[in-house]
Amino acid sequence: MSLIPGLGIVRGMALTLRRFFQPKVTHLYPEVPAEISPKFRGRLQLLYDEHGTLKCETCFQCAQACPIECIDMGGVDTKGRFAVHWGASETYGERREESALRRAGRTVPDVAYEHWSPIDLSAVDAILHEADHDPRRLLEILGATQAAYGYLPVAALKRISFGTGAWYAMVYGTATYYHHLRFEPPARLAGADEPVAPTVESGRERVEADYLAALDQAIGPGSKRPAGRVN
Amino acid sequence: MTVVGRTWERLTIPGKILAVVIPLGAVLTAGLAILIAVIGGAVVQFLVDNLPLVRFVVAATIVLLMTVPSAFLIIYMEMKVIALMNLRYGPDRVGPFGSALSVVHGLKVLMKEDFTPTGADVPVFTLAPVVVYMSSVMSLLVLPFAPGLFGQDFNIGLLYFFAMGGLTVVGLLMAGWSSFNKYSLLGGLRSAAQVISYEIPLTLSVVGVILLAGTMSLNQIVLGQAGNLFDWYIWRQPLAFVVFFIAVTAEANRTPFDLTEADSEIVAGFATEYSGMRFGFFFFAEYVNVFIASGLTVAVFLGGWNAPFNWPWPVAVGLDPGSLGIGLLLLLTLGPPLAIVVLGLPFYLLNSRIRFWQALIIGFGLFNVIAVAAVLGLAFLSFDWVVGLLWFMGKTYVFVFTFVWMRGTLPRVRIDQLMGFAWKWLLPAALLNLFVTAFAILVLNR
Amino acid sequence: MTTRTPFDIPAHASTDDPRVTLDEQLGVFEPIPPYPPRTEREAEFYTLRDGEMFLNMGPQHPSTHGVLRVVLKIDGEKVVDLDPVLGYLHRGVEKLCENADYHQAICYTDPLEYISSLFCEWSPVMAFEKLLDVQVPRRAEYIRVLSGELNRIASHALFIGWFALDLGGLTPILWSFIERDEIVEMLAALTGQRMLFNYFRIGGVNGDLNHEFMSRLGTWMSKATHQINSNQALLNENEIFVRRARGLGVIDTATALQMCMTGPNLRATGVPFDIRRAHPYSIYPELDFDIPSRTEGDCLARYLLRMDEVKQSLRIIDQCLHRMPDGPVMAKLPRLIRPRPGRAYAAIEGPRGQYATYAISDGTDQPYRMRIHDPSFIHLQSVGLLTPGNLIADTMAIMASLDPIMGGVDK
Amino acid sequence: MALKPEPGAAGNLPAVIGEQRHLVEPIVVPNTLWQSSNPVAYNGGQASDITHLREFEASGAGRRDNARWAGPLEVIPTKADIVLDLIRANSLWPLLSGLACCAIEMMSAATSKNDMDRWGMFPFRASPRQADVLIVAGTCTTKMAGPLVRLWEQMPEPKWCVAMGDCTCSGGRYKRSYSTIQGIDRIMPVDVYVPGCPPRPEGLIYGMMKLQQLIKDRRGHWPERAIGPTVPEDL
Repeated sequence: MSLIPGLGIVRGMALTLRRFFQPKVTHLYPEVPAEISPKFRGRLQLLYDEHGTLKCETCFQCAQACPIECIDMGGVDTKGRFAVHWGASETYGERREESALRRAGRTVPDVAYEHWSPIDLSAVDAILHEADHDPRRLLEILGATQAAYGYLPVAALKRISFGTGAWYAMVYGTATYYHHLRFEPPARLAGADEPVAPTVESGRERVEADYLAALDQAIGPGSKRPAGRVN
Repeated sequence: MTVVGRTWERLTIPGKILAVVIPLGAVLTAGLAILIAVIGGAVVQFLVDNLPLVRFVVAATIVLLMTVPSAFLIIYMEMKVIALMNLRYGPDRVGPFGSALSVVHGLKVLMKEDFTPTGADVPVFTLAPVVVYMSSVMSLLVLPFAPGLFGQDFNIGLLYFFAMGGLTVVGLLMAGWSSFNKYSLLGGLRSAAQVISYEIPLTLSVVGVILLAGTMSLNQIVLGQAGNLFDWYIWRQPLAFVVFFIAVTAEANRTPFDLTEADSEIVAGFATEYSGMRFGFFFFAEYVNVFIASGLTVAVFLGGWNAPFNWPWPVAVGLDPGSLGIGLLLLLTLGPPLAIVVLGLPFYLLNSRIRFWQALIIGFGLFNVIAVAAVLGLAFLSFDWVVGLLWFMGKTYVFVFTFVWMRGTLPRVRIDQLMGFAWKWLLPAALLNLFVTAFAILVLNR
Repeated sequence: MTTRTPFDIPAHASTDDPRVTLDEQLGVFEPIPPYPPRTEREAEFYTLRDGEMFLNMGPQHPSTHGVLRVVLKIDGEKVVDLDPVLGYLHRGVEKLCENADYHQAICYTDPLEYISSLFCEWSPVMAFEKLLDVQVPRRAEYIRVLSGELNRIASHALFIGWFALDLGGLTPILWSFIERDEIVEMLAALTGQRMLFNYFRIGGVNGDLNHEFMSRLGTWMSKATHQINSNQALLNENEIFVRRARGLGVIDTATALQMCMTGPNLRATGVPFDIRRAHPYSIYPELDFDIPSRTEGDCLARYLLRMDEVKQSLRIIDQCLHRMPDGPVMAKLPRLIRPRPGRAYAAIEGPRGQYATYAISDGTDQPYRMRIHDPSFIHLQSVGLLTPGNLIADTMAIMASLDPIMGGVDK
Repeated sequence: MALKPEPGAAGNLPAVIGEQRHLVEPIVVPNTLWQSSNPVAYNGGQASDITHLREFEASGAGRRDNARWAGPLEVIPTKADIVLDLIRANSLWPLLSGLACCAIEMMSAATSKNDMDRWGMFPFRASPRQADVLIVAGTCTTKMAGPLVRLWEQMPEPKWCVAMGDCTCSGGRYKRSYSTIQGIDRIMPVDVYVPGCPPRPEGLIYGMMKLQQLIKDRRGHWPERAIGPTVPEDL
């Protein structure tokens, strides 16, 4: 504070008047886009590979590691209910086309999958119907499924996940947690030949067998074949 | 069905409208003519006899209408000036340079829901903004804008002014009391304390001027300052000017004395519970008060409408349009088209991308600008009230800018500092000024 | 079955609801709790003497710095007594941290004192490093100090603006926000976020210095001193400001120490106590800077002291830039952190004072208990000591000068 | 096969909500996965989509003057509303209310660097009676929910609400906390969501510009506000 009363006020007013004529600092936002540094953490993005397919494998690890649960994987269950776990699905709505379901870690209603499924799933459907597709009775459903098949086939787990709206990870996790539930048929574990589960020989498997036979004929049996499924 | 009914049925909708409107109009016109013939003379005679009354009604209407655009202008000015002092651009979207934004704010406030709280004292709550606004408008009535351009020339003009200014506090107190809100109550009481304290130095500070001028009529005070820059009362009453300016800032509830609506202390002061247009009245009244405070400072201390120097080259326009005779008619009919073509031709010739009709439009615009400028220039030279109004408005808006500038710079004082300043500093200073002035007059006039 | 909706609860009823009659409203209006007083203090506070009334300030009030509710007992304009009601921003951070693993916990503590987030990360990170016994690389320490001091300046800039705003000045907050935005954009180039940086990691920092940050910092440093001094000229010499702040809310040394005050608020009373010097951590012992202190202990001293701290922070930044060593910015750590069972305490000097974390590990990947010591909470307690006898306007000034952040107070 | 949902089953929602969503239709998220052991503790065991405001709206007790002309005069403002909405959209006074971290960024959006005044959004009114927009900036805790709803109800029509930040949109990083509201659309209607933790000031300005667009698009039908979130059709 100066000796002359009012001098500080006059100085301040001179300062504001100087600022009145100085160049302004305002960033003209909508016309001039904001300068965002390359490291800025903005919106989460899913990455695609060069063929245009998603690189995400829906392993749920990011969703589980994220402390603030901003990564969401959700979907719509068979009864048309919104299976809301957490995240933004409430605010953004959910899509249920094939790619979205796959991204959400849900089983995809795929016709081709039916041919590959060697298991008759009507027993699972009946169990689900009895349990009212209720995910809270998951343990009961899994127990009944094991009782029906002798073990828990992966296809049945996927059907349970789809039917109840619970995550496949949750179903799988529950099944691995309890010791009385198993994924391998007990007969196979014991070294028996016959699989217990009833199988249906699908058309596609037959085609594949034919193809393999033709391949054997052409290049000789026992030769090196690429591992994995033949397309 | 009668003949009239059948004819009516056949008429189209415009026909029906015409069939109603034309006879109705005829009857009304005839009635009006008869009315004017019978009592028109008496009415005109009455108006002629009571010319001051007519003048008062007209002046009051004009002043009331004038407050709205001037408030809009000051609001825009405040937004823009403070923004520029804050190193930002301020409004720039609505209208050119955002100039329509204050109008948009005002219209929006008009359309908001008008809300009365459940516990409020409804009549008082409703009347408070009206009282505040009307007191501002009524004090504007005696402000001399230019020679011959004022609402009323009271011989107690200044006294009337301060009385009306004191009425504002009644409105604010009404608003504060009736809102049923403690913040409003605090704001209302603060404004009562503040305005009443500052009335005294405000009134005392102009007593010196009254002594010098020998009158309380604002018009006469301004006339007494005629001449050049050094005839203004600010040179003879510098201390009074300082006291007056500070007190008038407090009277208008402006920063640094805006305690009544201190955002950071009592939410919005007396206006906390007001919404919609009732709040708009308070909002407008504040800016009308800024205009009034500036105008009064200019009128009392800065010479009012008087120019700061005499124009050294007096220009006399001896143009008498009547002397042209038939030539005037020719000038009025042929002049504008010719001027439009002449003004538009250069654009047509010099730029090949401009079509002829576009050039004509440009010429028309230019002609209008030139014609308006010519008329205004003629008025400027011919009538001294135009000059006076320009000087008055120029000086007033310099003070409005100062108020806004202070708002952009200064923090708020505390209520005890505010009162202490009024009673310990301003009042003795005003009294000192009064005694010195009286003594000087006594000595010099002897 | 009778349905009981939240709307039927009278305390929630809006005064705009026509179903609410005036009698009920009058009960709503006075902030007297509906239950009988539980303590002597409560009974004394809620008894009105002649001429007194309650003024309920907050939780939404322009100058309570967030969502603090203060019930003022006033006699005219004079504050007789005061009762702060906290918890409007209680987010349960400590409990959330106990259910998150060590990396995730940093994310929860980040928004506590949201205008100085880096310090809210620094203290838990230091505590976890003590639990794990990790040696942080020197370059990481230098980067931590550099970014931390930048954040300190940004926080103090906001303090200046708020203090002036609570005293009624419009312009200073806009000018100080210009400086704050510059710093924050700079830190966004370094850390990836503007406010809640989440930059410090256990064993280092997330990402090295980059070109954009350095160029922005260089541009800013060249004009920072001039700009800050110029901004302060508006307030420091202003008679109205000085007269309002001087001699207001004086707290003496003994009381300040009794109230456990730290940071600028303690230093303004004449105790040059700074954790950076008293209990040195990081690389502060190597750096050359002063601990400013003032003896008045009033609002003006707290304000001016923070101005001095800004200058010291600029000095530290300058030294960091000149002495920045090469090397890695992260220590080698396992992906899953499981510290040995034990406990650790780490205190740092934040812009508001001692910001400390006490973490207990039980050997799992989640902290067994985390306790956060926040200076804002400590300093807010002294409002009750300072305000009675002052005016309503002074309450705001005192509260602003103590600079509490409600995120840190309520946690 | 039970792969497809049976149409018309009780309590079912339309399978694809995107098709039937009106501009102001709320998304209702019934809680079918979880139930409390004590039904009285949570809203009397009612379905969870009945919110405080929806019940209030249905009761008709909260009906207020919507500032429009009624009766035959209604024709006039219907046309005039286009102009009036232009005016409303260009004069949005926010309420000076910040809850937590996002409030700082809200202030930053209003100050010199990102100047919200350019759109006429600057005079932050301290009193809710004079505000047009409630920018809910920051974590809303259960203790703050009551005062916040009360603030919203004190604002006169026409009024709008902008949820700023992840905490107000959905709970954000404090979603798991016992003391926070997981998205303020559970307690009050929201017009625009601005996600981000916190969103950049430009984000808030963009949200406010979207709000201007929304006001103009609604063509004077702002009183017919739905309770709950509103989602644009093209999302």
